[in-house]
Parts: sequence; structure tokens; C-alpha cells
Amino acid sequence: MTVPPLVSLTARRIGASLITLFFVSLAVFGIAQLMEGDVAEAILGQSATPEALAGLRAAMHLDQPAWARYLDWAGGVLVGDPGRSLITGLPVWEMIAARLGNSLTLAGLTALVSVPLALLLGIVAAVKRGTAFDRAISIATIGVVSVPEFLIATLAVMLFAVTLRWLPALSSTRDVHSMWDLLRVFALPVFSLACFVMAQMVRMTRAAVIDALDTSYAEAARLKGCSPARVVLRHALPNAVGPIANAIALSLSTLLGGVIVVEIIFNYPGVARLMVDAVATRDLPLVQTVAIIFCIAYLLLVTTADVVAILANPRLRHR
Amino acid sequence: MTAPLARIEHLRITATGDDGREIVIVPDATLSVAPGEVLALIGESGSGKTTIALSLMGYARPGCHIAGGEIEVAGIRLDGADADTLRGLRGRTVAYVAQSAAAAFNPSLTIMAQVIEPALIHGTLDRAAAEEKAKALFRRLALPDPDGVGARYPHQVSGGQLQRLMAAMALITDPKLVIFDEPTTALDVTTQIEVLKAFKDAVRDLGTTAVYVTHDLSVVAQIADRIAVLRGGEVQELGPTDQILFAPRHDYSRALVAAAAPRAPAVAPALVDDRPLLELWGVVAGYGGTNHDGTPRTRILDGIDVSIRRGQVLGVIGESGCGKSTLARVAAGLHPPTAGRILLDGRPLSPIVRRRSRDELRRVQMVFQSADTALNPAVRVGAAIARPLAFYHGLDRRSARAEVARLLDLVRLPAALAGRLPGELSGGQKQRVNLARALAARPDLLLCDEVTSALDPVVAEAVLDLLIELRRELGLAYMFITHDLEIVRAISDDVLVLYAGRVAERVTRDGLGHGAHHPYTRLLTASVPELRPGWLEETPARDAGAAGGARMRAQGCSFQPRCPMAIDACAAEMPPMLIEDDRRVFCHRSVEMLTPA
Amino acid sequence: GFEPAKPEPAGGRLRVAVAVSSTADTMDPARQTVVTDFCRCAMVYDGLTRLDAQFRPEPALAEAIETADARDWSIRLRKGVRFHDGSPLTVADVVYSLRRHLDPGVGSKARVFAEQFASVVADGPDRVRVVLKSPNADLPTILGIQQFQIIRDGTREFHRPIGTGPMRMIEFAPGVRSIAARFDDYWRGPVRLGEVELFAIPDDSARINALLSGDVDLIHAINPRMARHLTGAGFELLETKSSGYTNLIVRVDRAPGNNPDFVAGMKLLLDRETMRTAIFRGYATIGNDQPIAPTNPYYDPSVPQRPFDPERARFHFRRAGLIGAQVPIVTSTAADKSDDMAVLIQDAGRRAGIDFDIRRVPSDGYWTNSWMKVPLGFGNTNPRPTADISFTQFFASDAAWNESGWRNARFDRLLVEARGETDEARRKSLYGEMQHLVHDHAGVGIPLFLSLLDAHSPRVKGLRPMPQGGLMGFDFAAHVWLEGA
Amino acid sequence: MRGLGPSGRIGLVLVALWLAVALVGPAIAPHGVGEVVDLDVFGGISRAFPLGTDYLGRDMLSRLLVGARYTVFVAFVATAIAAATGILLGLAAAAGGWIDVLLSRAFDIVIAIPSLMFALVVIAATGASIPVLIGTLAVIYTPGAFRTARSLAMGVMALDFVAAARARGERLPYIVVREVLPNVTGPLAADFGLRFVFVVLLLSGLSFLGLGVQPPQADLGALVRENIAGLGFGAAAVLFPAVAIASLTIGMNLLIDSLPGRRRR
Ligand SMILES: Nc1ncnc2c1ncn2[C@@H]1O[C@H](COP(=O)(O)OP(=O)(O)OP(=O)(O)O)[C@@H](O)[C@H]1O
Ligand SMILES: Nc1ncnc2c1ncn2[C@@H]1O[C@H](COP(=O)(O)OP(=O)(O)OP(=O)(O)O)[C@@H](O)[C@H]1O
Ligand SMILES: [Mg+2]
Ligand SMILES: [Mg+2]
Repeated sequence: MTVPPLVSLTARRIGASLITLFFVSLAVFGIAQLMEGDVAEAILGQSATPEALAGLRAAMHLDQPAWARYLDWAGGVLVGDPGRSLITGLPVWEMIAARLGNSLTLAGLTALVSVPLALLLGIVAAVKRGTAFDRAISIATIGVVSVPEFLIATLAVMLFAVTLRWLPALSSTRDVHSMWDLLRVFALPVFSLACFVMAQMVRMTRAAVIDALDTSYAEAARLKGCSPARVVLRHALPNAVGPIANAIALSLSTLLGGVIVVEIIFNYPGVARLMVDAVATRDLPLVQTVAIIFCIAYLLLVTTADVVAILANPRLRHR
Repeated sequence: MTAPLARIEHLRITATGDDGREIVIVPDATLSVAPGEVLALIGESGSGKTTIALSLMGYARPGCHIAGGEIEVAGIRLDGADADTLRGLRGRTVAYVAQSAAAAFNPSLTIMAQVIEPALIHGTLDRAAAEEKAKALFRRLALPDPDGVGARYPHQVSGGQLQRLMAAMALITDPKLVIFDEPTTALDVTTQIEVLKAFKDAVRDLGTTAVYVTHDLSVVAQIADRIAVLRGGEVQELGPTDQILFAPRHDYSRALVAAAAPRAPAVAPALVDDRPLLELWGVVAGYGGTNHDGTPRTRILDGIDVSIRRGQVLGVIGESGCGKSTLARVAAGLHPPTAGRILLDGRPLSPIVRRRSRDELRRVQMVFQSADTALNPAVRVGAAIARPLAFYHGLDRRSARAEVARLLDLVRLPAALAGRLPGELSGGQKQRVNLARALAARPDLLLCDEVTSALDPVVAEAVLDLLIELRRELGLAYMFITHDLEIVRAISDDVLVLYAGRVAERVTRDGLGHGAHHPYTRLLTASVPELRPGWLEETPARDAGAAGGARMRAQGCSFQPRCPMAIDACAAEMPPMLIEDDRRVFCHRSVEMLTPA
Repeated sequence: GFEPAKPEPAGGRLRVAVAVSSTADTMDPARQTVVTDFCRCAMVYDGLTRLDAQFRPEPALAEAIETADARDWSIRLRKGVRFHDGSPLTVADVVYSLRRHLDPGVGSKARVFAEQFASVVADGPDRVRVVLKSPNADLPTILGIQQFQIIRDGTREFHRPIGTGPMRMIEFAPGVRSIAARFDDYWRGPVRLGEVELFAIPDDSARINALLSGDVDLIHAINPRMARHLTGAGFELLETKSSGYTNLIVRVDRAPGNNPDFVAGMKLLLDRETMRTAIFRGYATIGNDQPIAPTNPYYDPSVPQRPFDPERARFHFRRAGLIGAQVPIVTSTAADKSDDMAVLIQDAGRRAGIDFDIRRVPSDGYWTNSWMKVPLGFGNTNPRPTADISFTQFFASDAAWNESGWRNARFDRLLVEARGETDEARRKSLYGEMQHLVHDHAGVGIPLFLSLLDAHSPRVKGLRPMPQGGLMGFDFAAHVWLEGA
Repeated sequence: MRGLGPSGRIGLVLVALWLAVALVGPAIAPHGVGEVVDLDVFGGISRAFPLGTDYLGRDMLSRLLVGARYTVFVAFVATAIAAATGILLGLAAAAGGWIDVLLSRAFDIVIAIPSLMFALVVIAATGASIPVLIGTLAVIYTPGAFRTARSLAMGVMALDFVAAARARGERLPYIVVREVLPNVTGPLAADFGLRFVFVVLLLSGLSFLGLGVQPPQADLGALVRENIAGLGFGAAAVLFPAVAIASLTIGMNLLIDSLPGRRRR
């Protein structure tokens, strides 16, 4: 097996990603400048008199020109130190690190639950396409995403935490001491998130598997006497990996930044809320750094999906 | 006569059209196969050969279904059989070698995994034994590197080899019945001969019963015991090979056989003039990007000079993968060469399609090799043909419709086909739609890439007649790419023989039959099957070494490894050009050596 | 419910959920802004005085505060008070704590009050002398404002806060949670609670569900609409009648509010009764377009109650020539329930011939971008300890937060006079007249004084309402205990 | 209609129903959207108020009838714009070259900008109105449509019939629209259906921020959101708008899934 094409391709992708990141940092910084208000106004709130504002701004070095602040921040990010939060004065990285861990845990567990389930549902729907079962899965997945996630999450809490008292209403990683705790603490948020991310994966899996099942080699496999399960798992699936991986990557990329409702309802300290807080208080070093982290996560997932697609395709793997 | 191994009685197969209409594909077919015999299904393209062959596995393609009749194989009734019965039968009792092996192999599994799969599913062998048996079959089917080929992926193996690998897959369970669906249609003659040989030996040695689908009578003559002639889904005539080939009774059978007889060469029209229409000089082209010095990473064409005059037909032959289609794509501007010049009417023609004027584009039209993919599956036939009319000639919708009908008629297709989507056509029908679309542009030069490969002799003849007529009437010139030497002989004025991306020889049609030739040209001509049972056993070409996978060599003659006359210089130096009045041969040996005794 | 595996400390562990918390959470007393800040600071720090249920100052870290002229004040510190790290309270700490409010870089919320200080100096080992720029009899009350809590001399970092309060912070993660444990050396003697865990659940339903499921014991800021749900399930409500309000603001210094008829009409459009029942489910007291609540000793009952009267409003609008006009009205969730109030005003406006165009704007940035800048909008004010502070901050002509841009020379004179007045009866009549002036002329409509609603499990004992704010004026930790802990 | 099959017909009926509500809803609403008609809040189903009353005591039926048009039209138009731009650019990018590089990077950047920040900036820059709301929704969802269209079209672009069109001299717009697009409509339509659901949900979030639909009007998602307090009592005011959203989006997807030409899938 020759590796070089893969390596060079991956390297090229990483290079492109770095350039993208640079532009993202510019764009995020630019947008942040366009936002009305600044951190001094946010701190003072109702009591923001002009002289109080001017004093606080000077104390926080906000009176420097924008490009100087950008260079300061971007330079810091490059050497791994994105500076200090304007609000708390803590190192930005310290504030993010703890919450990023939490978010990754939640996202990871959700992926662990939703990806296999979505694959299963998508595959079964593809195999039984056109049947009542297929339609039921399609209606159910659309129905579930179409219910606002705060409603799903709240209903789940009311049922499992308030009425049945099986699970906690809040998810605090601090209270996790055993595997059992972990299951209990994460059951509801993971459930709510899974409802949200599964639809896209189920639909894409179904479509990709159907495509693969329509090919001559799938027909040939049937004519060899393969059982339907074997046709799907051994013949169709490996060829559908590319689009499926792409859909999974896109769905999962929403898990870090797009889960604000779930973090709020379960009082889960993750990066999404950190981001919203930071935007609300115009804590720009924090906002920008979190945005860059989201972007890195996104690029990482998408690139991984591309590489997986290449690995799954011997035509690309062996040139 | 012993009880048949397989029989079909009053079979009726229908399809559901896109609008819900029912289309009858096979109205009423009856035939049977005796144990140990090879039955050939022949007939025009779209006559239901594939459909009937598949019904022997109890299978109907998506959109089609078996609507009536009886099917019995090895004592088991297949019509209405449940899924388990069918699954137990497919790949075990009946095995199938698909029309296009390249598409039937799963691109992401190794060849060995796919070849031994039937044995594993049906539990006839364990993995180790199956692999052993597969290797034995590879050897028997004369595949190169029988021990290593299994570890490769399908795209790493040539088309002819895949066809044989597919046969190995079919034979691994020792099935009672094997169905070959046009296994050699897409292959060049040198590869075809090998595949045929391999099949025939395998069938004979293993005592297998076979159904062999084809439209090529010469092939049938080599392999079949009995022949069923199909038309419109019905069996027109069923009889022993000799009888059908030499004493056909049915009108249609007679037409078929007549069409397969060697054609009288077409007479060159007066319109041919000496001005070159299209010229390519020193073309170098390849794939996979370019190196720093501007040469292609993988060089496919090297130093090709071609010129076609007005009204001239240039036949291009050579084995699969030698770069014929690439040459056509270069001429069409679809694949810019890394070196070389293209001239039209003596004026430079941009190598890039985008830079060519609309009129230049109109004058050079291309008929793509794979009819399947060259038609947009979402565009109806009528609209596809009407587009060049509107695009080049600004025809309005109404006059375009009449013109479409005329063009369809020219290529012997019913006007009603205009409303169909490509997915609802058979392979040969698609090929003719492609031709009609190219003709709609009213070009000066047609680049025909295998336009008759999927056609039965009757229709192929009609299409060739059409091309000759157009040439006579309009002075149309052709670059005619084919692997059918019979056709080349019949239609071309000049013949260009390519080997591994270089010109091996250029010769006039009349010069083809005699005089000095490149050893590869000789191998080619010897490989053309004749309509004569027993030819396969006698032809000297059957022992001419492994075909396929010919590589362009950086230095020396690429044909050297296969060449019976190779000398030391062949490996080291580029062959010089030997010029005779009607031919140019690139070879190290002398003209005398190259002239057969 | 969910039981943590960790053993409870003696005195029990109280879990409290409030509504707002973010990375902006602070333990700097000068910057405290939201409920979590107030609660945490109340646990960890003490002020020189503290305010009782009538907003009267009582001594805390100051043993006595003396003055002769309401201008030159002498504060005697309590002896034997220790910080959480064991160091004793000194005058230097107090001087530092008071002076830093004047540094703009601190971003103090109490800077407006601190600006009265002409000087703050040590005066012997246990006395601090504060001289004001002008006399103010309310200084002891002002020193009871939470922002004036005392920290150690020189403190600049507040991640590991040190105070003299009843609890010491053992974990402080802004926007996540805080945990405080009983301080055994507290100068008043140790409190009963063992530990307090405080965090925010921003979502109303989620907060209530957490209480219902037993994940927390005490929650702040109940949506009045959900109160019934809680009492039905056996939980207890703590209603705190406060003098905080959400008010309609009509800028009188620009159109259309520069026409007094428009202002008069707007105030008549406030359907106080429906607001009370529909929006606040009865947890509110009818207001009368002036900021002094009936619980305040200076409240003047002679100000006539303004009715809901769209017909008369129509009359005023016609006089202003605004019938059929489309008037934008800006709301935001930042001003609590202003959305709903605007909807009711809009509905009433239809009867009075004005078409209100509601513009809902984002809550972040509301206070700097929209508040006091739009012609018609809303404000939201927490309870203020004194009438003087209310009037000085919101209604004086030169007040920073003169929400409606109202200028009244007589009012300004009365304000200064009342501030220095020591005769209670006279002071009361001065404040009465000011209430009349605001009611009649200012561009502010105060429909209701809002009650604050907290809820707790029956296990939590010792809670009683304090008008400074919910959760016993944020000071619950020093007073409550858990039954059976 | 006959070609749709039973589930397609159900979808069509649901979509038609909501379209009708969107068109005539305001005309047949029994009460004003902002009118407080019931002194009690979260009233149950009654003769006077068939869908109960909301958190302020307003008639839920009227609010639903009037609010539906926002969800139906705003979400639909926004999705359509997002899909149209995303698909056209995605198809153009599939042709490769610098256009692809440029567009792909540009959309990666758009994806990376947090939508909250983006919405705040938009409000600050342009003020709030329905067109701005539609534009914002469209911008947020265009990159997704772009990626999907691009990846689907890349496969088609490599096929011979596209080469045939190029050899004919067709320009990129023709190739993209007439040759490639018809071959990817199925998956793109399915993607559209899903994207519509996401837009419906995001819509309520943005109008809550103040970016468009203003009180007393509310789109269906906002109706759920503002009445969430009633969930504890199982209030009709939460239930009905949620059911409304589900029926609209499910109907839309059933219809899309059974459009002619996709049945074979
Ligand atoms: N799904 C379908 N819908 C409508 N007609 C179809 C469908 N599939 C096949 N047909 C028609 O059925 C006929 C028989 O097709 P079949 O593939 O069996 O032909 P064939 O004899 O194998 O032709 P060829 O030599 O070109 O491969 C053709 O006329 C074709 O147009
Ligand atoms: N897009 C491509 N990328 C890389 N290699 C290619 C590509 N297209 C063709 N090739 C290779 O170029 C060589 C010449 O291909 P070409 O299609 O010109 O052959 P051909 O002579 O037309 O063969 P056939 O008779 O099988 O059609 C083959 O080895 C083929 O594998
Ligand atoms: Mg066929
Ligand atoms: Mg070719």
C-alpha cells in the first residue's frame, strides 16, 4: 500500500484549513468590531456614564486601534496564549479548557449514541425503501427534529426527572463518580441532542445506501445469492461511506456550538454558553478564541470525513 | 433427448414505465437448455436477451417483473419461488457473468474476496479451499499472476481480465448452469480471443451447461452448440449452430447471418479532396497532472501524428487501453495535450474546448464510447437530440421536433423513443441516440468511438450504411475508433494502428491485406474471429501471449515483450519508421522480415 | 431526585439556583451587578452597616457612625472582626474599600454615591473619617449598599475572595457555580448552614423542574405564571413585595413626548389591573407613576390614583394631533416583562386611536443602545434604599439616569432641601410634593411595584421577605437552615 | 396528484392546509392577536376558545391562525433563497478551479461566524424587519446547501454527458442548470425539506432576539417558546403550536419525498 498520495492530500487539506482559519479570525474579529457596544458598556450596564466608560476603557486598553488589538490577539493565539478575558481577567485558555472538556464529553457521548442509531435506522429504511417502515422512520425523524429542542428537553425533564424521578434534572459532571452516574447524568441531554442531530444522518445514510444498492455490483451480489443483509453490509455500505461520513461530520459539527438550549436547560457548563455569555458581555478575546475553536472543530470533522472517504475508496487509496 | 437442465415456457416479462404504463419486454418466450450444452441467445440489441437470461435466475431488473410463464432450472420452479429458494439457487446452481464485468465488481473489495464469496455464502468450501480453487481457476483461465491477482482491487485489473475473473467467480461453486451475458462485446480482438478460449476450455473441462448471450455470430460459431434467435422478446428460431449459421430458416435469422458476412468495402466518394481537414502533430497527452517539465505524469499518447482529409475515413485500432479514446478526446478539445499542435483546415485549433469558436466546435463532433454515461439520464431522448439543433443552428422547437424524428429514423430508431429517458433504452439503442445527437450538429468530422460495439449485425450494418451515405452526400470525414477489424476493413480509407500510446503503423485500407506489417498488426488481423466453427482451435493468434495491460515503455518498442520477432535493439531504441508507398511501419526489423511469406 | 455521593457537611448543604449567571460573575463588591453577585458577596463580605426591613441602617462592621452636620462623619469600627484568612479588620481596609470606588478603572457601580466623598481618611486605630462634599443625612444608609462592602487593603484579584462574611468561598467558577462553607470565626457567631452551593439555571422551566425534582432546594425569580404549579406540588413560595418596577419611559425632550398631552395619554393607557392579573398573576402592587412605594415611610397617599382610561387618552392624543399615528415602542427582555406590557399598551392604544409598533430588541446591549435613547421604551429598576436615592438617581434634572429627560427646577430645589432636612415631618411633606410633581409631569409611567417570587422546598426554614430583594435581600445564607440537617 | 402515492397525498393536503391558513388565517381569526380576552391565563380548550388561551389570556386559535403565515412564508422564502443560492453556487463550484476554492473557503468562513454574533450585527446595522429576518436566515443556511449541492454535483460533473456538453461548447451556466441539476434534484429536494425544518426552528429564536416578527405577532416556534411556562399544566397553548409545526414540516417532507421522479429511489 502506498501512503504518499494520502499524506500529501492530508497535508494540503491542513494547509488550506490554516488559511481558512486565518480568514475566519479576520472575519470574526471584523464582525466583533461591528457589534454595538463594548465590554466597558457591558460591565457598567445601566450605570454607564460617559466618563465612567472612558475611564474603564482606558484601564482595559480598549482605546488602542483595532488592528493593534487584532495583532495582539492573533499573535497570542499563534503562540498558544490567546490572552486574558476582559471581564474576569482570567486567562482565556483556562476559561475555555474546562468547558471545552465538558462540551467534548457531551458531544462525544451524543455521537456515541446517535451515530450508530442513525446508521441503523438509515440502513434499514434504505433496505425497506418504499415500505410503511421506511415512511414511518422518515416521518419520525422529521417529526422529532421539527419539535423545538427546548420543548423536547423540557418534556423529557418533566417526565424522567420530575414525575418519575429516575434521572436528575440537571447535568453536572462534578457528580459523576461511577459509570452508572455517568449514564444517569447524561441520559437526558444526550437524548435531547440526539433527537436534534439524527435526522440529517438518517436521511443521508438512507440516500447513500440506496444509491449503492442501485449499482450493478449490488445486483451482481444479489445474483451470487447474497442475503439482503450481506448485500447491504458487505457490498453497499463500504461504497456509501463517503457521503455518510460527510453527513456525520456536518451533524456532529453542530454539537459544539449549537447546543446552547441543552446547556441552558440542563445547566451544563459547556462552550456554547460561554460563547453566548462572551458575546453578551462583548468579551472579545474570549469570543474570538471560542469562534476559532468552533472553526477548528468544524474543519477537523470535515477533513476527517474527507480522509475517511478516501480510505474507504481503494481507487483513491491506491493510485 | 434427456430432460432439459433449464427450461422457459411462455415467459412474459413486463416493465412499468415512469408514467405507470405497462411495457411488455418479453411477450411470450419458450426455450430449453440440455445438460452440458452451450445455448447461444442472439438477436438485435434490445430484443430481450439480457432480460431472458436473467429470468433463468428468477430475477428481473428493477422496474421489470416476471408476469407469467414457467421457469425451471435443475428441477426447481423459479417463477413464484420464495426468496430463500432463489438465494440458495443463485450463485450455486445458476451463476451469472455480467455484460459489464467492470461494473459488476464491487470497487471497494478485493478481487479474491469477491471471487470466493459464492462458495462461502453457499458453504460449498471453506475459505482456504476456496482460495486454492480460485487460484486454480485463475490459472485455467490463463490470467497473469494467478497467485497475486486476488489481492488487487478491480480498478487495478484490465477489463478483459475482469471478465475472466468474473467467470472464475461464477465457476467457483461448480454451478450446473452458467450464464454469460455478452462477455466479450467490450473487448478488443486480441483480448476477446483469450477470453473466449478460456471460457470454452472451462466449459468443456468442467462439463458445465451454459447460456451465452451475444450479438456476434462469429463468437457464437466458436462456442455454441445450439442457437436461439430472439427478436422483440420472442424466440424466432431455435436450432443447432450449423443449421442456424449456414441454413437459417427464419427471415430474421437469414438477415442476421447475411449481415454478418464480410462486407464489400465502401467505395471512396469523389468528394475526398487533398486538403487536410484535421491534423494533429506530435501530440503528447496523459493523465494525473504534469511534471515540472510540462510532461504528463502518466503518458498515454506519445508523439502522435494524424491527419484526416475531407470525406476521408480514418480507422483507429488497437487494444483496450492503448489510448484510442484519449486521442479522440484530444481532437475534440476535451483533453488538452501537453505538447503538439492541432490544425483544422490548416489553421490552428485551440487544444482547449472553451477557446474554440462555436463553428469550430460544430464541425468536429464526437460520439462517446460509453453510450450509457454520455447521455444525461434526466434528459429525454428527443430533448438531447434537439439541443445541438438549437445550439448550433438556432432551430425553433417545432422544426427541431421534425428534425429529431428524421434523425431517429436515420439511425433506425422509432420516433416514439423521443419521449423516453435513457434509462429505458437498451445498450444499442443508447449508442444510436448518441450518434443521432452528433449528427444533429451537421459536422464536417465525426469522431466515432466504438459506435457499433453494442449493435447486432443487422443494425450495425444499417448504421454503417448510414455513415457511408452521409460521407458520400455531405463529404463527412470520420475518425473511426473500433476494435472490429472487419468494420475497419469495410469502411476506412486509412488505418492507424496504435500500440500503448504510439503509432505502430499507418496503412491504407487496401494495403492492410498484404505486404509488410508491424507484428502487432499481424496479431490483430489474425485474432479476428471467423464465422466458422473450429476457427478458435486453429488460429495461430491463440498462443500469442498475454494481452491487456500493455504499458508504454520509456525507451524502446512497447510491443517488444510480446513480439515474436523482437531483437536486442527493440528493447533499447525507439523503432525507426519504415516507409512504403501505402504504409508507414514503426519497427526495427526490415520490410522483408515484416512481409509474410 | 439526584443525590450526590459526597457526604453532607454538618448543618446541611443548601443548593440554590438563581436565574442569571455568566462569565461576568464577579466577587468584586464594587462591580456586583446580578443576583448571583449579590448573593455571593452577601455571604462573603460585610458592609459597615446593613439595612433592615424598613431600609433603616443598623450597625455591622461599623459599631457607630456619628456626625454633627451630616457632612463630616466619623465611623468607629467593630473590634475583633477577622477576615477568612485570619487577619484582623483594620481602618486601612475600610479606607481602601471606600476609596477605590473613585478609581474609574475599577468600574464601580456605586461610583455615583462615592462621588459625594470629599475625603476618606484613617482617624486613629479604629476610626475612619468621611467628609462629604455636601450634607447628606442618609450616609449610613448609603454605606449599607452592597457595593460598599469591605475588602482587605490592596485587594485587586477576586478569584479567591477574602471577606469577613458568614461564609467563605471554597469554589468560585464564574458562570458555572460557587460553593461556600460556613466561616466558624464569624464575628456574629457561626451560622447554621454548613455549605451553600449557588448556581444559575437561566431557563425558567428548568429552574422550577430542578426544584420539583429535588436537585435544588431554593430557587430565585419564579415566573408568576408557574407559581400555581409549584404550590400545587407542595413547595413553598416566598413573596417579597418590593419597590422595584418596570416602567414606561416617554422621552419628554423630543417628539412625540415633548407634547405633554401625549405623555398624559400614555399614562392613561396603562391598564394596571390587567397587567397585575395577566402578567404578574397578582404578584404586584398597583403603582401610581411615581417611584415611592406604599411601604416607604415617605409614601404620600394624597397623590390621586391614575385610572386606566383609553377614552381620555384618546382625548389627549387628539389634542396632540396624533390620532392614527404609528408610534414605535421599544421593548426587550432586559426590562423584565416589558414585552407583555407593551402588548397590553398596544391593545389599549387601538382603542385610543394610536397604533403602537412594538420593536423588540436584543437584551444584550439594551441598556447602552436603547435605554433612554428611544422616544418610547421601558426601564427596569431594583428597589432603592431611600427616597432620596430614587429621586436623585432617576428624576433630578442632572441625574445620569433621568430616564425621560424631565427637567423641573422646583423638583431639584425640593430634592436638595429634603436631603439636608432633619425634621421628619417637614421632610415627609417635601417628598410628598415631589411625588406629586413626578406623577403629574415626568415622562415615566410606573404601573406596578413588582413582587419578587422565590420558591423552596419545605425543608428550608427561616426565610422571610426583605424589601431589598429576593432571597431575603440576598442574605439568606446567614439566616436559613435546613430542617433535619 | 395521482402520481404522488398515499403518503404524498397526505403531505400535499397538510401543506395545502397550512398554505390556506397562511393566506386566509388573519381574515378568519375570531379575536385580535394582541387582545386579552380571558382573565385567566393558559385556559383550556373551551367553546369560546377552541385552542385555549395563552400566557396572557389571549385566544390561541387566533394567534395560531395569524402566526402561521410567518412560519409558512418566512421560513419557506428563506429556505428557498438559501437553497437556490447554495445550490447554484455549489453546482458552479463543482466545476472546480478557482471558483471552487474561493466559494468553499468563503462558505467555511460564514459557517465559522457564530450565528448569534451575526444576528446581533445585522440588527445593529440594518434594524429589524421581515426582509432582514429572511436574509439572515438565508445567509445562515446557505453554506449547508452549498456543501450538499457541491458534493452531489462533483460526482455528476465527472460523467461523460457533461463532457459531451462541454465538447458541444456549452457554457458553465447551461451545464450546471440543464445537465447537472436534473440529476441531483432528488437528494437536493430531500435536503431542502430538512433545511426547512431547521429554518422554522431558527426563526423562532431570531424573532425572540428581536430580528423580525414583532409582538403581538409570533411565528409558530415563538408561540411554543412564549407559552413554555404552561407546559407544567399541560397547557393547550404549548401543545397546539408544536403540533402545528410538526404537521407542517412533516407534510412538506412527505410531499417532497414523493415528488415524481423520486419514486424509484
Ligand atoms: N426499466 C425499463 N423500462 C422500460 N423498458 C425497458 C426497461 N428495461 C429494459 N427495457 C427495454 O427492454 C428491452 C430489452 O432489454 P434487454 O436489456 O433485455 O435487451 P438486450 O437484448 O440485452 O439488448 P442489448 O444487446 O442492447 O444489451 C429493450 O427494448 C429496452 O428498451
Ligand atoms: N481520467 C483518467 N485518469 C487516469 N487514467 C485514465 C483516464 N482515462 C483513461 N485513462 C487511462 O488511459 C489509458 C488510455 O485510455 P483510453 O480510454 O484512451 O483507452 P482506449 O484505447 O480508448 O481503450 P478502450 O478500447 O478500452 O476504450 C488507459 O490505460 C486508461 O486506464
Ligand atoms: Mg443486454
Ligand atoms: Mg476507449
